Amino acid sequence: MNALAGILAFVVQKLATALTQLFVVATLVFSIMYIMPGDPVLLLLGSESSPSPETIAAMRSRLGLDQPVLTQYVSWLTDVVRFDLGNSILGGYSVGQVVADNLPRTLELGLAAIVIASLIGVPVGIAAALNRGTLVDTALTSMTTIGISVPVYILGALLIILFSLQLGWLPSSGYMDIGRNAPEHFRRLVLPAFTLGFGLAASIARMTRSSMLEILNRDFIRALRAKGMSERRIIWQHALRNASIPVVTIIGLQLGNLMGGTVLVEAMFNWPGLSTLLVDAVSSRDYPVVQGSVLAIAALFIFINLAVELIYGLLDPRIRRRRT
Amino acid sequence: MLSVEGLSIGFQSQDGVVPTVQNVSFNLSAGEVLGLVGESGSGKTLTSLGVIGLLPPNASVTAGRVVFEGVDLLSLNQAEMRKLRGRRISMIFQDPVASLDPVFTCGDQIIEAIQLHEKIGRGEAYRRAVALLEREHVKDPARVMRSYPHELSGGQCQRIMIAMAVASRPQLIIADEPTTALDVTVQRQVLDILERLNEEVGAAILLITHDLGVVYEIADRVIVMNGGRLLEEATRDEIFRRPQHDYTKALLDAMPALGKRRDRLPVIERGGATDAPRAMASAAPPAPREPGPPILEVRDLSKTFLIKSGMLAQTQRYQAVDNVSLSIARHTTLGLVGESGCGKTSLSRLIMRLTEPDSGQILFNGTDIAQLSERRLFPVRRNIAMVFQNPFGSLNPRLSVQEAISAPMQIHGGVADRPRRVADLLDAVGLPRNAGQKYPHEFSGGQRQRIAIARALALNPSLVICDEAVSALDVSVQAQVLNLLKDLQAEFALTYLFISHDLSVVEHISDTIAVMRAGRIVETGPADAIFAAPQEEYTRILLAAVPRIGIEREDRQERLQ
Amino acid sequence: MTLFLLRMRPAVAASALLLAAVVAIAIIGPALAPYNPYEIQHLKVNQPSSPQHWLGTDEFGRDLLSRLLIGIRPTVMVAMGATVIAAAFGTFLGIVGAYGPRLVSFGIMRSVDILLAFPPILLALLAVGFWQSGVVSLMAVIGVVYTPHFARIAQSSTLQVMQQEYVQAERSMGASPLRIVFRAILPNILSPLMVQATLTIAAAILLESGLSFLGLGIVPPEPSWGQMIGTARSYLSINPMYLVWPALCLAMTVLAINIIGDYLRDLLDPRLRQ
Amino acid sequence: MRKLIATGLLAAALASYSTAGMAQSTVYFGISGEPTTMDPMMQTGTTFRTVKLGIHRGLVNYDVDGSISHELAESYEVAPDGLSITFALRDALFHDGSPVTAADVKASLDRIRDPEGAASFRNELSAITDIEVVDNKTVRLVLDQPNAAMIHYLALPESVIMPASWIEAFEADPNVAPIGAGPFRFVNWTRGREIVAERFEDYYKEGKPHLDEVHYVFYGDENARVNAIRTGDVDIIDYVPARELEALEAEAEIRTERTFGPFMGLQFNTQFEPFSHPEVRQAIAYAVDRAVIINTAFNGIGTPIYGLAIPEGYMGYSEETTNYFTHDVERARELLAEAGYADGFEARLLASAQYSFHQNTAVAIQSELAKIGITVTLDLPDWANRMSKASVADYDFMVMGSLGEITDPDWLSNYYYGGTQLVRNNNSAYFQDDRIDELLDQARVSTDQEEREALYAEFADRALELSPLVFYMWRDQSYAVRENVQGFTNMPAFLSFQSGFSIENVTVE
Repeated sequence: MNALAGILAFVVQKLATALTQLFVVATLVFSIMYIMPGDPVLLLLGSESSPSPETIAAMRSRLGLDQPVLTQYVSWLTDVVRFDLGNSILGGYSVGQVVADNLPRTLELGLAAIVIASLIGVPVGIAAALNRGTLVDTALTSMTTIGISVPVYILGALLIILFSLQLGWLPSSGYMDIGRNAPEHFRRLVLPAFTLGFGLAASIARMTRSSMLEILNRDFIRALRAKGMSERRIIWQHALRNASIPVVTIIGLQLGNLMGGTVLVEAMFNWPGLSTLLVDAVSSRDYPVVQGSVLAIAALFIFINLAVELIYGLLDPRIRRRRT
Repeated sequence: MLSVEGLSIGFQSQDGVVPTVQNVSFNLSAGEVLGLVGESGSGKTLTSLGVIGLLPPNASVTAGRVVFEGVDLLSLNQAEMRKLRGRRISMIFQDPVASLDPVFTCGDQIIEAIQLHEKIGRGEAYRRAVALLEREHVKDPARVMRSYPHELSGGQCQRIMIAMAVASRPQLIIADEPTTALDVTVQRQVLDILERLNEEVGAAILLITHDLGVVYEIADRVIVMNGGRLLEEATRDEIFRRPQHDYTKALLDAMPALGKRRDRLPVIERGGATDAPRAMASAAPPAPREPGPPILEVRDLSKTFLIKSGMLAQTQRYQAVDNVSLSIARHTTLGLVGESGCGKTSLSRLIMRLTEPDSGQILFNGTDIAQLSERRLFPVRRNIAMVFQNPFGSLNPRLSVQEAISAPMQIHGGVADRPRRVADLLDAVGLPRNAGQKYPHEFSGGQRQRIAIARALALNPSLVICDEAVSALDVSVQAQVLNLLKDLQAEFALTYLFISHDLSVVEHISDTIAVMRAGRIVETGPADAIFAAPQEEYTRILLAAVPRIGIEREDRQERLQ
Repeated sequence: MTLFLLRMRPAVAASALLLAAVVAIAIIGPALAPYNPYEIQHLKVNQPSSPQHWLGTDEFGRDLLSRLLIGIRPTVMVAMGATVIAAAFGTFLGIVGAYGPRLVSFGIMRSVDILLAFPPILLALLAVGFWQSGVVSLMAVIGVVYTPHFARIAQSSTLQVMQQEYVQAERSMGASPLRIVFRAILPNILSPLMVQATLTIAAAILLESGLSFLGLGIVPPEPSWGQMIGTARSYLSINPMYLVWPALCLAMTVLAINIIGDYLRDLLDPRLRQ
Repeated sequence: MRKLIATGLLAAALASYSTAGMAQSTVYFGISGEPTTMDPMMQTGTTFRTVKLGIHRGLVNYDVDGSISHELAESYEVAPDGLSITFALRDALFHDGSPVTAADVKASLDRIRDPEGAASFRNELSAITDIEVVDNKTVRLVLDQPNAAMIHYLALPESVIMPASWIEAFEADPNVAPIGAGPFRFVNWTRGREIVAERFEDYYKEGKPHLDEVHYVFYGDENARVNAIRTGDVDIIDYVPARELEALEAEAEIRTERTFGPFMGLQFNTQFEPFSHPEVRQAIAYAVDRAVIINTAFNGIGTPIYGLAIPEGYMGYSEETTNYFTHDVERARELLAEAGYADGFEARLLASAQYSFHQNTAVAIQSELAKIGITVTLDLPDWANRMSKASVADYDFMVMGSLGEITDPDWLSNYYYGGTQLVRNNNSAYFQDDRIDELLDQARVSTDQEEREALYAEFADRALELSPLVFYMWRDQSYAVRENVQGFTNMPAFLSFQSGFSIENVTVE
């Protein structure tokens, strides 16, 4: 009962923090339109013909840009709370709808990358830790150092050349709806997810190695040995669970880089995700879309971080009741 | 039953194998309690790890045999050894909280330990675990089983460790400093449990400790180790009545013991030790100065901390210091004793104004400094100095000793020839003058504490607050530092507020005593009076819990009651 | 551990050498360049390695070796400059966040949390995407982007150091906050900051190259490695080595920094030192 | 046996996954970006035009050979005085099943003419003073003066006809699905990914279209686009980078459809002191070696221009003026000296980093102009900022990469005409020459071919003499097509950007 209340309080507290963060982010996002140079109205009007001042004023009022900033802010925020992110200046389409379409695809890419990274990184890290100081360790550790040093776009280019252009095993780009053709959906996921996950795999492997080494030096491991527990059980049941706490943290910390990586990976593999949307919107100055997608990415990021912290709390009972 | 023959253990290093334990032999028969005594670095823990086969990877047995029930353990492979561990030989470690896996509940860990060696169901194992805890008089075993290690106290964790160790009725229990991390009253309880288990289960116990008092309490026989060698082996009575080896004698002498106040503690001489001649046992104590009027008076001092376990959790009030009043006469020492969490450190921080008090007065030389602004407080600070517990933590690792000692002079100014003053101070605390150019990590714990003392004395303060200043030190080093403190008190006309959990030490150094519990002073008075005839129940319990050489526990309790 | 370090030592030495060379070339690079790196030779575009042009030429017929050599400078300047900016501001904010008045530190650390909620490249992309890019603005933007990382580390290290008794000792002596910050705190939080700095240099190089790759980095005709890679990707079918050289230089440099970072981490880790 | 069948099925299944097309006749068209709107009257770039020409048709359109093709109009007649055009509509249906009527035509074209509106060709279509619905299938456009170019403007993808009811719906909600009378019916638009259109069974051309489905897939990154056609992820791509042409042609399964359409050149801000002198602008025309631009920014693929950017066969083209300039650094220096800039000057060149050929052209020009003492600094924002800056004349001179919208020579008006608005995207800022304006006005209203020829010849001389715009080269505008796809035509010269029209002819094997 007490434990349950503790967990609940922990979750509520984290949730409150996340929501506060989101609110501030939303405010920052709103101000993007005012901070950034380049007049959206001119962009909207001026491709071939050159707009008259009256036309510009008319467009301004149509977009609500002639209102006082505070009024605009309040109405924008009210809309956001109701999940209404407004309409694209250029296309007129609902930003919320488009973000809702693109978000799952970025999320899928990111999650696939994390899964791949964990599947590679954790075993490699454990293997290096258990073979500490041997040639195996040196080889694996060197590989992970190389892994975190190779830029995403170089890796992506290499993978496309090898697996798409030379071997022809996997498609180089694009997205397929899972409902339309599930196997093709996953075939198209492989390369971008691997490209995105590779650096993370290296980070996870490094973190797993060092935290395994640290845990294996802890007193309770010796106590477990003194109980007569087998090494295998010590490692898989006790050491790994303890070591996973900093590893989960590193995954959380690396999410920023991972989400950042999607900007490059989505462009390279023509993956129709949020980053693609954002990059396009930035270059076309479609402010509502920029605001909407930045907000969505930040929200995604904040809530994944929240999830990480909650997992962290589950893994480590000490966190739940830490005194502040 | 256990016979260790000529055991030698060495550490692998770049320069080859460094022998650390050399040619240690001893026997242990069934049901016997053998105390293995030594200071840090004596090789006692390594010896025990060698027995159970859990040496760190860079250490290895270089010679000898460990025969357990007729089998040489060193000849067994890992799998065979594993079958013995936990079932026939189990081990209890110094730090019970760190020795439990933090992410599993205690219940899971006990059950796991039971199931490791016996093929029984989880329900059965659970009942067995609860039974074990009940036998140790653990209150509310079901709740303890549900708890994670960090939610329990050190004493409770140690009981869980013991429950696991005795779960499969081992023939031998190796207990490595099982009570060192615990408060004295808890230590009492744990020792009781060990003793009773020894009787009930019939297991032999190899008790490794630096604390002669603990050994005296429960050991049948004692072996003494120093520098990796076994120096002496004898029955308990023999070793305490007629110690043969000089080291043993010195060790016994150097230990402040309740009821045996001496002006100075003899120190242990070691070959090539850098400790200075001043601290030699033979040096004559300077005459103590006459007590004067109170230099420090604390009146009704209170401090409440607000603790919030979560954003929405209820804020809890924690009364760390509750209406405390005390007074220290000039040139005397007030000993403040209490168990961990009693508020004694909070009190010292309040007096130093490192924490802001809620209410009350702190009269220093008659001036209330409790509410002074930091600016107004500044000139007062040069007259109050502090020596902290942890000799490794209280010196900034990035500053040389010279810089560290001159820090107060830099802050307050007023000393013309700082290098000279530093040299004088180094002399005073018995450190070589070239120590000034070195950095703290180049010194041992005792030496660092001397540096900290030198720093405290830099501006000729009138009051020095020593917060557990000798608690982290070995017995012999502790003796040196205590002597030094006494000498300096006489030489520089110092007044001490001496805070410690160790009653023997406090008794040794103090003129007056204040006993603290749960934020309050429960009893205060002259040291002799309090130790001879404690008025309060708590003081009595505290005193009864301290192991005392030469007095059997039962006698002690009777006498106090 | 000693054994491990011994084994690492050649790699560390090689990395240090490489980095020294990189910095040296950043300073004197133009003097080493065999050709004018801006000189267009339209009849010699996209050539493979030859005795005249050791690494071949780019799409303007410019000598690749010369461009690689001068391309170090903006790369190094952006990375180092950004790291210095991030380290200075971040450390300041972090120490204030740990040591300063409650309300100020709360404000700072919440802001840091929020900035950390944005992926670095996203922030940089927004900033550089809307404004003009160039060495100075990249430096500033990347510096700002990594400031919260330093602030976080400086804050947690400061909190840790403040628990230490030597800080209490300083306070009990009546040391001023400035003295405590500069004598007691700063020297003792330097190690984690150094490690973070190496990581940030590596990350800044990758970020700069990523932005240049997206066409938002260094302005042509100035070369930077990331920009060369971004361009070279388009010429893969014509001149694959165009991609290989700058990619190799970039990856090797980042690798060397990471190796040094690992080494520093091991060296400065107090647990390993004792 | 069962195992064998299973293996066979598996193999078949795998084989089908590895090709992009699931349905028998689906074409995946990789286009270089995502349309920003579905409002047909907006000219937002080639990608939208490609999609538009799959879904919509106008009264007339440019056919694959460049001629004016009668689409929704079965025929049209220009009144003898040139002051009206009457269209007779054919029996065509919109995708919602309603017939194409004169009211729909009026509604569509009125919307473009709306002075309050933002239609890209509002100015051009404002020459229509009234639209009369004669009967259900006949519509008459009334002009203020004769206008030879009008039929061309009506052939643009921006002048397509939508149902009047749809226009109303669209004004209320810009997200309604587009409805046209073209060969393919809009199915859906997945933002960031693709627009799907399916065959319109009731298309008015018998037997067309041939495909069941067209997927317009957005590939903003040109390397990804080229990779996609290599691996067969898509069947057609637009904007093939010049550097990839050779390699793509070498592939057995891919062919390229090439044409020289757009031109590259410079626009000048004539309020920037040095560029107010025609001599300086001419000097810049002389100074730049066209081969440098072609070889570096366009990988050797392109045709130099030494005169005006009028394609051969277009009105205004003449042999004499094609080689008005040469690459002559000495002459350039002389001209600079004449204008008083013997020691050169400093100037800011606006281009965009978003399109590598724009950026590379700027780099090449920078290097060439350095040789006559002009120090050029580059301003390379992304395309949106570049457009912003262009629209407020925030540049000294600017890289131009463009083409004529129509095949009638009146396209030149947009580039050279002065008038009331002197800062436009396609002219040299603040350039105004009365003679040129006169010539362009006269030529527009003239219906006499010979008279027009003479007027445009005189215009050409004047335009070269003043050189408000300097042209350097025709650039290649190519599509790449998988060999199993037939019938796609890259339409010639200026019409290349309207090649999406030919999707109605495409078949797939």
